[in-house]
Amino acid sequence: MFAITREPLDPRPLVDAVRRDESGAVALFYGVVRNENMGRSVRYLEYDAYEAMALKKMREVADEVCAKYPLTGIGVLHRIGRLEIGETSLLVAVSSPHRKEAFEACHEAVDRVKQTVPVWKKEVWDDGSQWIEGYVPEVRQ
Amino acid sequence: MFAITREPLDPRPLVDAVRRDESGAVALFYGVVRNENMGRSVRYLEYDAYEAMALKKMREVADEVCAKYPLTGIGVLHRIGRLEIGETSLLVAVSSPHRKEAFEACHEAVDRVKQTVPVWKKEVWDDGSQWIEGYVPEVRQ
Amino acid sequence: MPEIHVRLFAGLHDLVGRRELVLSMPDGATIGQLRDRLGEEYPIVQPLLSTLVCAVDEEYVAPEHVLRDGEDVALIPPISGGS
Amino acid sequence: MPEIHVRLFAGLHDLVGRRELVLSMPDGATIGQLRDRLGEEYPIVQPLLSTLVCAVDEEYVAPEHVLRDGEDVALIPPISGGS
Repeated sequence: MFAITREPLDPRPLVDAVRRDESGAVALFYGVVRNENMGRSVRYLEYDAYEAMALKKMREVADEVCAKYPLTGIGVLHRIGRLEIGETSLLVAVSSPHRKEAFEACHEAVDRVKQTVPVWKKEVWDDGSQWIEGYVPEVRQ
Repeated sequence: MFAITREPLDPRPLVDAVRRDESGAVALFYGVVRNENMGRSVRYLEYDAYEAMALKKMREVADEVCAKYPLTGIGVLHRIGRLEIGETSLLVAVSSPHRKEAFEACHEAVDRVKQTVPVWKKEVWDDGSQWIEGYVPEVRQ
Repeated sequence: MPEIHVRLFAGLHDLVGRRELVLSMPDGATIGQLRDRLGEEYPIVQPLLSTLVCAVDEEYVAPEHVLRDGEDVALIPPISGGS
Repeated sequence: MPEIHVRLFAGLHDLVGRRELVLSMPDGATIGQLRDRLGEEYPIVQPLLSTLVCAVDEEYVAPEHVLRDGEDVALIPPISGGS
């Protein structure tokens, strides 16, 4: 299950989608909006995305991670639009027969999502706002 | 939030309980009942616990992990009784400002739960059953 | 003679058929001796005794722990919680 | 002259005030030249150009990529998804 959506993210169908009867472990990551960044108080975040490419890159991350770890399932959901403090922007779920692979693969998938999926966030403060510059994506030669 | 219960585990109140406005990441682990172990097909599992001590040890694991990582919250739920394939036996949720600590602390908390919390599982197969012998808990001197 | 309240779980519970029992032990007896005594009274549990750890008042203790009257001892086979 | 369909996101979208635009580029022009051209037409985006990566048909490409007529180019400032 992969999606970019403006609606609140629901982990339940994602976990159901990645779990198989062979799964002994599911690792689920929530990226949530926190009230502070680099010492500045954040009012809310605004996410933008190149939706079609973001979906494609999410699937590529999943394929990469599945090729590296013995997984039974993986899924990624990203929310865009305006998100308030405490709301979930990203869900990454990974299932595997044993817990070690689930944790490692989930962590790696989240890292890769942040490095390659074209999504942007703008922090809005009381006295201004700024698009956050995170990773410059790598060009595969 | 810490509990031993015979009811199905619900991750939502657990995640709500561990998240703070300072949290940027929540790592949630599901231990789920899988259909196979050591090459044998499993019909269902039966969990037993020394409930009062299990709760105490779950809290100790949380204190340990909180002392080691900069977390904003942690919680552990364990289900006991009969569990079918695909049902969740264990939930461990950890929140922190950044994802790396959330993943590492959650993984470590799950490992420690399995090493110290007095819970036992019996595998039931088509032709018999067996209590699984996992970890011999360490005695602190 | 200290009377010890003993809790049984998992395989021990199945084999002995009881969740709890009370054993009278000699003065100065240790957890290790309690374990041996259980094996004498319930020979069927003998195979489980070598990997048994005990907990007193919800804390794991060494076999050298000396029992006191009324103490609450849980017999803890190797644990296997989680998934 | 190849006509290039250009997509703008995040800060670029805010500064240019448009989500998409079409630029006519000389034959044989590269992604790098498209980027320079954008800076000429919209000087306000100059500070963003040095860290800009481009994607053609939903794949990141190097500045040496030669544009073809009708190509779909997305201008990708440093990404910051997740949390």
